[in-house]
Amino acid sequence: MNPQLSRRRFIKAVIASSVAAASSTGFHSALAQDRPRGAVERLISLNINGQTRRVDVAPQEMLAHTLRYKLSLTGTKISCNRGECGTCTVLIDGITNYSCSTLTHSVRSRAVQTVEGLQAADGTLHPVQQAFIDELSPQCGFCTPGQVMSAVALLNENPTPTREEARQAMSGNLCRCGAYDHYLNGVMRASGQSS
Amino acid sequence: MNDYKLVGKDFTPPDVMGKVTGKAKYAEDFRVDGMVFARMYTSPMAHGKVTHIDASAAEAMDGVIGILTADDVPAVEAPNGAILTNSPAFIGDPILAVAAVDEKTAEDALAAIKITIEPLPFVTDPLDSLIAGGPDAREEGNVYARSREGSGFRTVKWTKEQIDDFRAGKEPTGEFAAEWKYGDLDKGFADAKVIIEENFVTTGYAHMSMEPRTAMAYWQNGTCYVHGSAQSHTFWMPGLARLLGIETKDLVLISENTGGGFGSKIGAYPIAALPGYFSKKIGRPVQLRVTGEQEYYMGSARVGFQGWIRMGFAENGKATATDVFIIEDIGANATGGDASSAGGAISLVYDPDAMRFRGLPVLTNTTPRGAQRGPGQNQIAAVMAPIMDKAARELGLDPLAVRKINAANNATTVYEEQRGVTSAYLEEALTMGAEMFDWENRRQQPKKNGSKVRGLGIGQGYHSAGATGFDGLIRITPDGKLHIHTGVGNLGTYSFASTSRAAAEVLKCDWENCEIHNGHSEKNLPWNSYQAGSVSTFAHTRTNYVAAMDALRKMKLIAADTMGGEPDDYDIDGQRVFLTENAAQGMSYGAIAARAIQLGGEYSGQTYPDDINEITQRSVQNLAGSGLVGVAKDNLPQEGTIPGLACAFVEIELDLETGKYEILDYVGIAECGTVLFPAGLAQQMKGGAVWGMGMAALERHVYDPQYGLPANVGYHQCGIPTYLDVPSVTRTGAVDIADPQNPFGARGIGEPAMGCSVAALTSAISDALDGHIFGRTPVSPDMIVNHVTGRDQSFLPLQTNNF
Amino acid sequence: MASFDVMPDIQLYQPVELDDALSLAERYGDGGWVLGGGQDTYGWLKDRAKNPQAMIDLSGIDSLRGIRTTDDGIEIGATTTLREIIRDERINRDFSLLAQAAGRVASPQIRNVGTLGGNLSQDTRCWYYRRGLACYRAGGNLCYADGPESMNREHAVLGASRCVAVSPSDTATAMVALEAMMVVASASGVRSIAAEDFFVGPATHITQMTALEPGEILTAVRIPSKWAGQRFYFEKVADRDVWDFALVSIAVAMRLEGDSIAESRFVCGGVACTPHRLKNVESAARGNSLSEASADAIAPLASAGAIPLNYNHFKLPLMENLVRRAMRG
Amino acid sequence: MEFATYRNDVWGREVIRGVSWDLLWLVVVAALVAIALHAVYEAMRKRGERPSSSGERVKRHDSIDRAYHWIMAISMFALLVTGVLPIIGIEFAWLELHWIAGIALTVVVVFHIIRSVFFKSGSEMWISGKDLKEPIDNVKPGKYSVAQKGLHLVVTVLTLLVIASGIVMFLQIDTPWWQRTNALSEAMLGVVFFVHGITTLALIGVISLHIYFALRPEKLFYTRSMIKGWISRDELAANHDPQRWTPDESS
Repeated sequence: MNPQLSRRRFIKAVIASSVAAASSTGFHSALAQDRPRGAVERLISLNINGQTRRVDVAPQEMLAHTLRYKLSLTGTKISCNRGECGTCTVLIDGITNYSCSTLTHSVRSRAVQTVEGLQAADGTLHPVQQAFIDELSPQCGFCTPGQVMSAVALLNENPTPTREEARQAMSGNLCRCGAYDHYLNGVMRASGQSS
Repeated sequence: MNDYKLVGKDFTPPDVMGKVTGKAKYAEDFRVDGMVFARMYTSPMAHGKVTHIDASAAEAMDGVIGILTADDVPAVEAPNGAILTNSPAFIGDPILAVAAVDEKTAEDALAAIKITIEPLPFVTDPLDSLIAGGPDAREEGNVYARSREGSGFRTVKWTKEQIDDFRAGKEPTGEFAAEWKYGDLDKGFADAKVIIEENFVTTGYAHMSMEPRTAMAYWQNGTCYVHGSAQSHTFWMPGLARLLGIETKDLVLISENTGGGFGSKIGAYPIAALPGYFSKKIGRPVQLRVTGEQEYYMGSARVGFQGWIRMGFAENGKATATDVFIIEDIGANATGGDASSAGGAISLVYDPDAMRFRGLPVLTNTTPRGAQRGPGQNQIAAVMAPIMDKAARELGLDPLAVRKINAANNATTVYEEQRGVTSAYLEEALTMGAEMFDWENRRQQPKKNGSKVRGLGIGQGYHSAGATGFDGLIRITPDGKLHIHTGVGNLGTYSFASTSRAAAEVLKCDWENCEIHNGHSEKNLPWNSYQAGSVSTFAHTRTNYVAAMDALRKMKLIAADTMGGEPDDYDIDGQRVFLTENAAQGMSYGAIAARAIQLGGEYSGQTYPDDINEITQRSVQNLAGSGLVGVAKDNLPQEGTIPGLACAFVEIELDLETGKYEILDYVGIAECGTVLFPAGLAQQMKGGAVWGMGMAALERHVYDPQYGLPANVGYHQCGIPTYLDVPSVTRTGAVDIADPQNPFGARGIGEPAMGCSVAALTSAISDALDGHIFGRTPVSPDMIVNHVTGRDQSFLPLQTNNF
Repeated sequence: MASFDVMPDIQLYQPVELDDALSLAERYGDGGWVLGGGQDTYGWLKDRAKNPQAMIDLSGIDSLRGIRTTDDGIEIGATTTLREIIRDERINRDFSLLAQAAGRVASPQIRNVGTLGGNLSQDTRCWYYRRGLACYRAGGNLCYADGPESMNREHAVLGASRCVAVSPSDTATAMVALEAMMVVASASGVRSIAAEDFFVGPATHITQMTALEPGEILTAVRIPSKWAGQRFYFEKVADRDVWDFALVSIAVAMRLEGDSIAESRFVCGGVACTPHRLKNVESAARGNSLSEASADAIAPLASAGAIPLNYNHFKLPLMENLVRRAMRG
Repeated sequence: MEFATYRNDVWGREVIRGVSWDLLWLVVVAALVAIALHAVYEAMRKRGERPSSSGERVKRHDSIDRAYHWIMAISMFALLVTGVLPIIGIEFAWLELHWIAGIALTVVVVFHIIRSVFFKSGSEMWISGKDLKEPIDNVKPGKYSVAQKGLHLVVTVLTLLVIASGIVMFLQIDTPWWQRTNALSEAMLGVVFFVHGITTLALIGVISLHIYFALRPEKLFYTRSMIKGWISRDELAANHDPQRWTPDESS
């Protein structure tokens, strides 16, 4: 049996074991309060921006919540908290996800990348970040981290997208300021194509 | 053309870096020790009275720190919005808040609270309240008129016949609350070759800024620190202090970045004061993260119009007379006042010889309304465009010609008082746009292709774009740096930075050598205007200009005092003050600053003009002795309306079978005087275009009239435009003719950028449908399909807040 | 009514074997909430509009994921993401109708994690119901969307019975058109249901959208080769071109002999509580060629039997127009 | 056990939803127990020869009344089946069948009321003091025993209630003749659902007893009379007091 499976088997087992604690108090009971904080079955390892972070995660916890409230990675924004806006977009194994609608427990042993993880060690910006600056892509900037992540995912997969491909790939990120045109300019610039 | 070093040049605003790296902090990104999280219970009922609150179960829960109710905050007189209320007047009106160790616990507590509310009559469509026997949104009445003479409730009812006639498109004969007019209306209509008469609806809709109006607050020895989501900065201070019941000196507002405002965060809104009261009550820092749904409820919305207009045009297309009647849906808190602004916009953009405006603001139990990007001007822009087209058609003229002959220019007079404008070049804008768009040629192209039909549209947008009387504050430190202190809020227009460059321009400073101080009251900011009404560019190039001129004067005085001669013998450049004859003899800005500190007095801010605002005064006091201080109130001459103008040309391809249309091309032209920041201007023009596209096609309030329930409380249901609902490329340009009343010739543009867009689209839709006028925004696919297949629309004429 | 948006306490299971999932589903019955991508789960739970005891997350079960070739067509695992379906070469070649439909679901991020099973079994979007009101569908005793003043532009014109909600799934129409079979497992065994019977209306199941009973899990979808590589037509009309639900959509599969239609399946979405087959259009289409003339002749049949509500009679001409477009050459 | 279930109304206030269907099992069990007890009691009781059904016949039920009884029985049965099966998990498109049967029931009941009030001596079903004494100084009954009258009275009340509440509910759905209005307050709607539900449960109980008695050997002749219309002289003499009921001979 492959090691990953067995590890997940183990985690499933411990999560299941927490039911006893929970079910007795009914489904509205607060697990967090029922068991000592940091109870072992909730302490999991997450791979965030290449680093392993140990964190105490409630079974029902959403990734955006873990990032912002537990790991202080506030670059990932929460707006609708419903998967209707895209401000919370992060990459999981390179694919864009709404972190407000992703169970933290489902990203164990997967690579999570947030906007904080794009800058090089020496502070050099990711080409997308630089292009968004050069094209003055953001307005209010609240949706920008999500826009950046969607653009990064696109360029990882398709280094020279057409503007229409970019438009489709970015279409899961709202911008209430209406800066779409400038974001697309930014994507095209980041891909080395004149916008 | 001018020879400015900074004005009219692109630059990278200092806050962009933080936005692309995620380091930019918004209100809810702040954490302080001991901070607890608050959640709100909002009214499930459109109108009612809270008779009982049982929070015992909630209070008993582990992790629950406290509960805040209306009794803990100042009572507010109807119809104004309260921080918390026991008399909810719309679904979502905040009733209480719970603070707990985390948000989940706070929500568990909310779920355990039992609140009894006794229902009262409610209404969601103004006409349903206006009709005899209809319910009133407030016990005090169904109309609330605000005016200089005084504001107050009234109960206004129209007979069923009057309502029916209004719906049928006849001139309203019912009672109204406001009226103004100029010129001879009868003569105007008598002179007209054609008279167009239409009724219209523009449904209100939510602002839905990306950042919900989160706030966090804590107290430190008598001072309240508030991290808020503020559209303006220093302009917020007096209002927020009033809400908190403290003086501005005891308030620190931190708002470095704001996730959009669009008019919904101009001044301090009640909920921003909730954490302050809560923190005071429980003695811990409190953060209130408003949910997306609550942001819909209390994030305010555009005022809806239900109106009637009669407009006369002479043979050459000149507007001879306009008679307009507007019922405005002012929600439950009687906020808005868009209607009169709409009338003003007509008087400016189309400049009819004679005009009458009548208005009636009607309360509904829907979300609070507020200024929304071009409040009034943009609703009427959407209404007017197809009317101009119809006039052109009936007169056999080119729609462009009709707009040009009426276009606002330097001779245009505005409003009842018929005052002048500082300058206006709408005709030039139209000419420029028509060229970029290739209007003439496109008009010749075939219209129909299978089920698809092309439509061309022209739109014009306007908003008064300037304010005066605010303060400028700059400082030069011994290290030679120019510090520009600005109280301009950062809502994403970059005006806080672009207007700061005015000071650097005057003092001929390299931008690299300048530092902007903003977003935090402890950074010693001057009293500045609201970041709304497109005023910032005009107002704050002026404040920074006067502050810089004050600094320049002082520098020359110091130079003369130190190196001899008269101040006028000196000139500046390269961050030096030197003798005009002998540039070698001079002092660096740094040296001047050091000298200013030695001299003290007005030079380093020990003394300051007495006409500056107390907020500016405190800032100067704090800065005193740290360098050469330039501070002044903007007393530069200013008369007449300061117009921000824009026009747009659009081509759509409308599918008659699906009711959907695609925007093939969009050209937006700004007429905002000198271009201050080209990239920023393009951003505003394009963002405004997207807003116009949303208003034209998608966004509207929908309320179930039987239960008073809102249908669209989220981004999806609100129909916020996405990447795929707007063109991939939008083209923009600017007339770039200096305005005489701004030292750099600049005026604002934010709002007209949207008005021209929605207008161009209503015009294009009408053109695609052989001149059919829906007289309504938004125009959704179902309406188009119904029209094309000859079916009735599902709604009553003039019905609003419906699909 | 508070406005909630944080996940309340709820147990989570992430089994890696189907049998574990099935025993959990059986153990919890009504109290268990089975999810794949979870994109139609968390909103309900955050709102506290639905309060299951436990989430059973299937996304870790490898055997439920992937696209396999069978002796008669293909089998798509229930937790295969829409992203995988949209990008699958075989599906794009043989069943492009499904790829097209999946491509119009929600937004890229949601397609990245949203599963086929989830998209097929998602709940209706009726805004009254989504508000958490205790209507018929939520076990109550009235329908708020079907009052004299109700705002029901998006609601049903066909097959309503007390509840007037519509099926929101884009892939469901394609599945019915392709005559897919739904493979449903429970602790007591496996049954397979024709797509047409998998989606159920309010007349029989007012609180369900599918035939799935508590304890049952949709494990896979089998698409027979019958329609492989035939002529397809898919179109979705929504207010927004991404991230929106169909006002009306249509999925069509046709087998042409020469230039005349030998057999066809016309299925409309957004008009009834289930994907709605236009049987009279199908029979009328037989023997016709694809042309403007036959389009005009057959289109009017599309809305037969429709009963509009206050705000949705536009759906009738829209259905007709979509059929017209499908019938064009 | 709860008698009713509750839900939140459109504004989050708790209102009654309807009867708690858990009671259904209670009713079924209670009915079966009652039947069992009675059966045992009857079994142990000594009784003489059963009257013969042969010989001269007298008329007990007009054909029109018999028809009425059986139409009502059928529609009632249809209503119970279409109404209750979906609740216990047997799902089918029941709603239209249910209200069609409901209309049938309503029509025959109205007919019966009119007929018995205006065209028959309604008195034959009235429970008088005499009737109440029957069991005590065991006097033979007239046409109907006090038990039969009692059952009829109960069924009458329940049927009228279930019909009344059913009509109100009927008005709350879309039909070929009208569209729903949602005009009824949600609280009142819940009460109506409750009444309909609780009377349904009571009817289930009462009807099962009625059927049981109809099938009891010593009472089977009543059932026959409801089918064929007649009873024999013997049966009449054995069970009725000719003073109090003198049926017309001809049959």
